[in-house]
Amino acid sequence: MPEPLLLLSDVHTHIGPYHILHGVDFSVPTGELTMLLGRNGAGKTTTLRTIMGLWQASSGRIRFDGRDITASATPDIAHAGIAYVPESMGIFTDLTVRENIVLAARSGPLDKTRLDWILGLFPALKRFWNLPAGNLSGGQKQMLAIARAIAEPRRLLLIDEPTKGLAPVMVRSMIEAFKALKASGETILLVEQNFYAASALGDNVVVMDDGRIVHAGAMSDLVADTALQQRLLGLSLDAHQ
Amino acid sequence: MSDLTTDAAAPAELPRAKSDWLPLLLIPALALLALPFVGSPSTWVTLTVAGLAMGMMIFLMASGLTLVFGLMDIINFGHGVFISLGAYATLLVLGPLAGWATADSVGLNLALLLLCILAAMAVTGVAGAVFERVIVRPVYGSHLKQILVTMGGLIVTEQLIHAIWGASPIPIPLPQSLRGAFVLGDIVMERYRVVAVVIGLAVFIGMQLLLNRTRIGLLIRAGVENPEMVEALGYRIRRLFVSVFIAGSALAGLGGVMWAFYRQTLTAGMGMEVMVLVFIVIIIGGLGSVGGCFVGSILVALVANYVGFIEPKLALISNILVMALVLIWRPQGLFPVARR
Amino acid sequence: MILSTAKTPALETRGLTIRFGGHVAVNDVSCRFTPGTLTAIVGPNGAGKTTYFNLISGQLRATSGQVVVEGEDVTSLPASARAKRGLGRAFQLTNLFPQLTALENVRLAVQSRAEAGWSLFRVWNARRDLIEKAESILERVRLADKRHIAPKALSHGDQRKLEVALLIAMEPKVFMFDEPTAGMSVDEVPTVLELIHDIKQRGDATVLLVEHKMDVVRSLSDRIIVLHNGTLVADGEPAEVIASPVVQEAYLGVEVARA
Amino acid sequence: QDIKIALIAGKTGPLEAYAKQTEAGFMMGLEYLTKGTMAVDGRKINVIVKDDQLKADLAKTLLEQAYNDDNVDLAIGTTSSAAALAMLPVAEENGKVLIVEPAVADAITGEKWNRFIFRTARNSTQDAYGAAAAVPASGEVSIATLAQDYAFGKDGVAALKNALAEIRPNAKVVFEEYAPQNATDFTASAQRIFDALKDKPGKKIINIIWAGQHPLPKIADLKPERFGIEIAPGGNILPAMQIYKNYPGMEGAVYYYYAFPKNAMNDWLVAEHQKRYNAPPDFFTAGGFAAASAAVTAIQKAGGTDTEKLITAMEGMTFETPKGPMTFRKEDHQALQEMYHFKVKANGKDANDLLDLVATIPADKMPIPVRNKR
Amino acid sequence: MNASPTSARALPFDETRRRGGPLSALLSSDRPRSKVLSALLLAILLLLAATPFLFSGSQPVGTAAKICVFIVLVASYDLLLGYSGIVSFAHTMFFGIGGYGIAIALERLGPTWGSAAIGLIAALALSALLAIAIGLLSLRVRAIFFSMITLAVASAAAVLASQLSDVTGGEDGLSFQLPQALRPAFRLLSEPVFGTAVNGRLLAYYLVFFVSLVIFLVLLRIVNSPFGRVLQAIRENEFRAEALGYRVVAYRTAASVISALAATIAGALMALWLRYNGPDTTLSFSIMIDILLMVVIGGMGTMYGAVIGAALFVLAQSYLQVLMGAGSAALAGLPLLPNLIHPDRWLLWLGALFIISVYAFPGGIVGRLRQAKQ
Ligand SMILES: Nc1ncnc2c1ncn2[C@@H]1O[C@H](COP(=O)(O)OP(=O)(O)OP(=O)(O)O)[C@@H](O)[C@H]1O
Ligand SMILES: Nc1ncnc2c1ncn2[C@@H]1O[C@H](COP(=O)(O)OP(=O)(O)OP(=O)(O)O)[C@@H](O)[C@H]1O
Ligand SMILES: CC(C)C[C@H](N)C(=O)O
Ligand SMILES: [Mg+2]
Ligand SMILES: [Mg+2]
Repeated sequence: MPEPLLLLSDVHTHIGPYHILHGVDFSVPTGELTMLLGRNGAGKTTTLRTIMGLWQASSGRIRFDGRDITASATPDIAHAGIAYVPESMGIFTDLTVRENIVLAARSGPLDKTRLDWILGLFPALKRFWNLPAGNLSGGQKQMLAIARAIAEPRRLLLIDEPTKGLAPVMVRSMIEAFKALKASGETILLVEQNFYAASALGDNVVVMDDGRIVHAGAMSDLVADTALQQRLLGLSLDAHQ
Repeated sequence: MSDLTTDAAAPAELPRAKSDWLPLLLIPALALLALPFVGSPSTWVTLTVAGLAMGMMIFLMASGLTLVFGLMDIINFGHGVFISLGAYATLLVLGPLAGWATADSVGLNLALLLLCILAAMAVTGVAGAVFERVIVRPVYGSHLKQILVTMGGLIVTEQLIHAIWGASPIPIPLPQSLRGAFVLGDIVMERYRVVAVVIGLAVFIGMQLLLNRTRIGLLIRAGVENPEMVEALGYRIRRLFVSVFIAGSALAGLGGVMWAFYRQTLTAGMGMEVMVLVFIVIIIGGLGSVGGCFVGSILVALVANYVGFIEPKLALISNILVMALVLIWRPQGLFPVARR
Repeated sequence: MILSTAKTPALETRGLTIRFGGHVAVNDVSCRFTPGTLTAIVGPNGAGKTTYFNLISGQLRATSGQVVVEGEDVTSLPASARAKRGLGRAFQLTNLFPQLTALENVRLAVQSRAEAGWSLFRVWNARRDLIEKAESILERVRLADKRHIAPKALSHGDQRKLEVALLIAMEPKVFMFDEPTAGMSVDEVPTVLELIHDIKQRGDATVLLVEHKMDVVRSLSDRIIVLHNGTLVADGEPAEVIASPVVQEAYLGVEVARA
Repeated sequence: QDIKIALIAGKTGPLEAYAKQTEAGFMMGLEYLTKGTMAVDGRKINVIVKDDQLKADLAKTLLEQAYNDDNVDLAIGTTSSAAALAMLPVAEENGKVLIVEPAVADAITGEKWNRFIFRTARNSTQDAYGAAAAVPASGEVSIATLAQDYAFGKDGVAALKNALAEIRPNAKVVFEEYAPQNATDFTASAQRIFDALKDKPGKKIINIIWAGQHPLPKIADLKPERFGIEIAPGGNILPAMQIYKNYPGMEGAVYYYYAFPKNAMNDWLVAEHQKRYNAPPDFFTAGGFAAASAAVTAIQKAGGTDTEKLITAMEGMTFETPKGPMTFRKEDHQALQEMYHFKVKANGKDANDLLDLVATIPADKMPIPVRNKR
Repeated sequence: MNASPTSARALPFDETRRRGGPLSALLSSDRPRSKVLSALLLAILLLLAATPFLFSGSQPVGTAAKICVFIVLVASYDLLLGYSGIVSFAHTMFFGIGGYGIAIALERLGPTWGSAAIGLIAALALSALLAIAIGLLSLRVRAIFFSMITLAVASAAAVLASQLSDVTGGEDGLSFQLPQALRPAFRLLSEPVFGTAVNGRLLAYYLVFFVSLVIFLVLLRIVNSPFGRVLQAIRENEFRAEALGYRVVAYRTAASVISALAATIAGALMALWLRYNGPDTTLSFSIMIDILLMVVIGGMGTMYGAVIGAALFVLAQSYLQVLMGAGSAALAGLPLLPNLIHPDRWLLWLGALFIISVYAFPGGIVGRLRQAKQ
């Protein structure tokens, strides 16, 4: 079995005096879409930030593509091929939509076909192309954040709750987009609260609680097992979506 | 840095940004408005040319600050001392090459000026790097601490200038061929001001190109708002910040040289003396807009000249007056950066 | 109007419009909201829902049109004055006092409600009543154990709950929720829904709810209005509106009708 | 028992250079006058130097301290006129002598004066009389003034007008231009002055009354000679006067220039100063020296440091200085002294070889009015 | 402008605690919350209260009076900066108005209590008006713009004071007499107490001391009132505060006015103590910087920081030069070192102190002490 694209082993993270992650272990297989689920405050965002080097793991190992990136600086991690969509979206509100996307395309001018594809997914961005991004609606900002992450091909996308604030029709769009990205060979690690979206997309699922991994496996198994859903996520599927 | 003109690659139907030319019209409008009040056309031309040139010099001194302040959101109260430091750095050149100043050759004279500028930019650039590293880095994000710490740096540097070059004012010679004025009928144009115009324009155009044709400007503005995200996009924002700070300091050094030759006397406090003016210009321009700083500098200098001629009593407050009027018209300055 | 047309509306907008340059974000929206009803506002992203809220609560000034609260025109009043008139607002993108504790965040809202802000010579913690009230509200949103943590250090979901707590603490006449459950985990959602339900149950409150989760909308709302490109395109009974073609197509995307 | 003297000066801040000169001159003065013994009548002189940072409140506090805590017998100071003015009441309250040096404000020996105050420095009026004396005594002369737009500049212009009326009735101030205190661009002012002067008959002079960064080169570069207009700058410290070099032939009056006075004291000062500091003595070096001389002469004459005896001794006292003899006149304790009418040299040997002496203006040619209410 | 402390889980205060008692009431239940801090504050209070009896000479009392005045001034600025997040450079303007109010009234109307009262009231009224005008006009704009505007306003105020020299004395400032009871010659008791003469100077000191104490306690109360908490909320997120129903401009303007009034009183005390006021004493930009530094060294948004900051800074300012003089003398003979710690280079070290203290005490000394306790 080939080494997974991303591998976390026994990662602990402290923020100031607080111990947030208590030994996180999981892997993201190449070319697949892995969902990271868990209640509020479980540590999902902290996990993504730790991978991205925005918070330093206090112990444990993070390997990406065969390289140890545990102690690497954030820009180096980005250069290794990881794109990140933070929970708060990280939009540069003073810059226009165009400038936001231009910055994301690190290697130079944007590829026209890719840009057309992205703007096709999110037509609103086209409309507000030269508007300061701060003026976008909540959902439009979310779209821009995703668009930025996929402006150029990357090896791995880390995406924190992309569907929050999106209208159902946009959620569908988004799901299509992730499917297309996956098809083009990209690997995705997605944090999601929307179990409907999660179940429609995920190949694998990792569930966190209280800074630990409490479940990891195939998505199909979790979808099939409502009792497990209830235990892990406190969710009864029929009540939501 | 790579080319930013991605609109070329983008689908044609994408909307384009509108440019805002209105503030540029202010300058000719102001000049025309002043003409009837000044009366004599020859005086008017003299005042206008002198004002334009003074504006360029102010711009040279302010441009570095607007860069650092506007792009990196750092208030460098120590900027003034970089102006002084640049001015004093000319002594490194003027000492050994004193002959070039009195030489009767325009070439040598200009070469001397150029060498002074290079020396000053080198000295202030290095000083800027030290400043950034030792003083400013730990206080990114907190304006107040920046003010205090850079003020501390200012005092220390000013004292070091005293320690190195002494406390007495030092006269410096303006190279021979840059002295005096061109006289055309009743119109006089100081030669040195013509030089200032040339250098000011060159720097302005250079900065515009750098900021608008490359993504540096964007990156820095983005980095100020959310440095984490810029790093997550794969840019080393720290390195960029340091370079900008160095560039800003070097520009202050350049401004310092120009100012030094204008005053023909060096004092450690010479940079601090112009700081209120520099701040006013930057505010008028719209914090961080190089174009705004340029227009603002010229406006302030022109108004000072016209007012000084028409009603000298008001000259005292002409700067503040200009600022107030501009802010009433555009509360964020002429070219608010956020709206660019 | 479906329900209680007889009552004076708590809130009414008349021809409310705002344009940004050429773009009309909210276009001539006239609508009345009666006490005791919960109106859900739905529409695609960028439809103008948040902007509509901003116009009502005073964060934005309308290009034209009026906002009327209990018969009084408040269009020219600043946001703070509208809050005092009973327009309360929670934000879509969390908007709190990042370095004050959760309790202090809520207490400030309680204090505003109690009109205690201008007391200069009284020690603040002499007002036990305000503090106790704030604590009880934190209790209700299940944040009591995090009362001494500043929003900065709260997870996203907890910040959303705090946002709701502030709105409740203001005790407004008109509650405006902007996607209160976005990013909230499924086990937390019911807490918030219960709160909203309670408010509605009280009968005298007017609730406006922007929400993209259709099940939530369906279970809570008495009425749905639909904004599309800034224009009010549908208004009526939930079932009826959800079934309408415009919602099915532009908002849900027809295939997703299974929701 | 030692003689204690406090020397208060603005040693740090923008006028650091001035204060350094005062201190050096004062110490050299004591050295010269005591022939290196630093003692008068067998009593050792103990100088306490204090830095008022040019702040009036601090100057005042320091003088209080000097009189009360350090128990000095008399005090000398200070660089800034504002600070000196604030010090005056302290001398009166403590009943001790204060020799003012080098602050120039007229009010010090004018309306704010009290009987404990003596001044070795020249006052603004003396400067004005000097400037007036440098104006030709015959023929029509039209003068325009360029001064800073605050009390110092306005008083200077008023004093010049008085002085002209007094000793040069042939000269008229036809135009007064005031520019902001920190002005740097003088194009507008120059244009206004040119417009005002160019059609006037006779000799046309621009008289500049300026403290700090001097506008001279800015005006000169605009070629006033096109209209037959001359510039008369005031005297200044050497580094400031070095820019005069480029404009030979200009005339004006100066308080001190090392090459002008011819006396043993000055010869020693110039030689020693050159030796020790590798530069000729300057304005305030001479001033400090004069203050030292006033103090030593007074103590010798009074036979001690009793304040009343000192005052009696000093009123009307004449004492030697590098500028020749000075006399504290009885009425207001202002030291009357010579000034020098200079012309800028065409080609000096070195950076400090700047001026030629046109004439020494003797003290009695400058009838300085008495302005204090005694 | 970001002027807020940064630790995420910082607990600026403990909401749940409630204490009674007169001391708690006096301190508005905002206790120092650190033993060391309490001890320090107590020490400062006792020392200030007893200075005239503990130390001889005029310098210690002068320093103590200056500390009292600056505690009020810095505390009033902390209300603005630390609690409201408003960065204004015009604070010295109000300080100056207070000083000039007293100075002009006592000079013009004679040295009576009545004229002092008139001067103070006029000054307070003017300050309030100006604060309201500046607040209403410019507190709406971006914080950084506001700061720059106040910078311009402050420089305009300085220009104005210089221009109106007939009233303000211009650069020279005003020296004046105090009411009889505050003059050094006035004796309350004929016998000295503990070796200290109970004279007008002593009365003046205690006037300064008690007024300062009262104003400080009032400010402490205000920042701990519901009003004070609103200011903090506005500092954190003004947009949200407005949405909660707090009229941001009104609150900010009110804070500016209160702060301006306190600064005015501080200025009046300063003038009373010095019997002098001039631009450098109360209006200069360097005082503005001193205030900033005192707030930051002490600890922003703590009020007690003002006490610690002012005490430390004024002491350093008064004795740094003395200390350096001693150090420099002790090191005489060594190369370079004596030069660097020559008293005339004291500014160099003050500058270094600026930088170091901002780093060493990110939350100010008070922040550091409170942290240590946790
Ligand atoms: N800056 C911080 N300082 C201290 N604690 C923090 C900080 N950020 C997060 N935490 C704590 O870490 C824990 C995990 O937070 P995290 O944001 O990773 O949760 P999450 O799983 O992403 O939750 P959500 O679904 O609400 O976004 C929470 O208890 C939170 O309070
Ligand atoms: N200041 C502004 N300038 C220009 N356009 C703006 C401005 N503010 C908002 N808009 C535009 O107005 C439209 C309405 O935005 P609004 O935030 O109200 O949408 P929304 O219905 O709340 O969407 P979402 O569900 O995504 O939150 C958007 O297209 C947005 O881009
Ligand atoms: C010539 C200088 C001593 C004048 C000084 N600036 C003063 O105010 O007195
Ligand atoms: Mg999260
Ligand atoms: Mg919205």
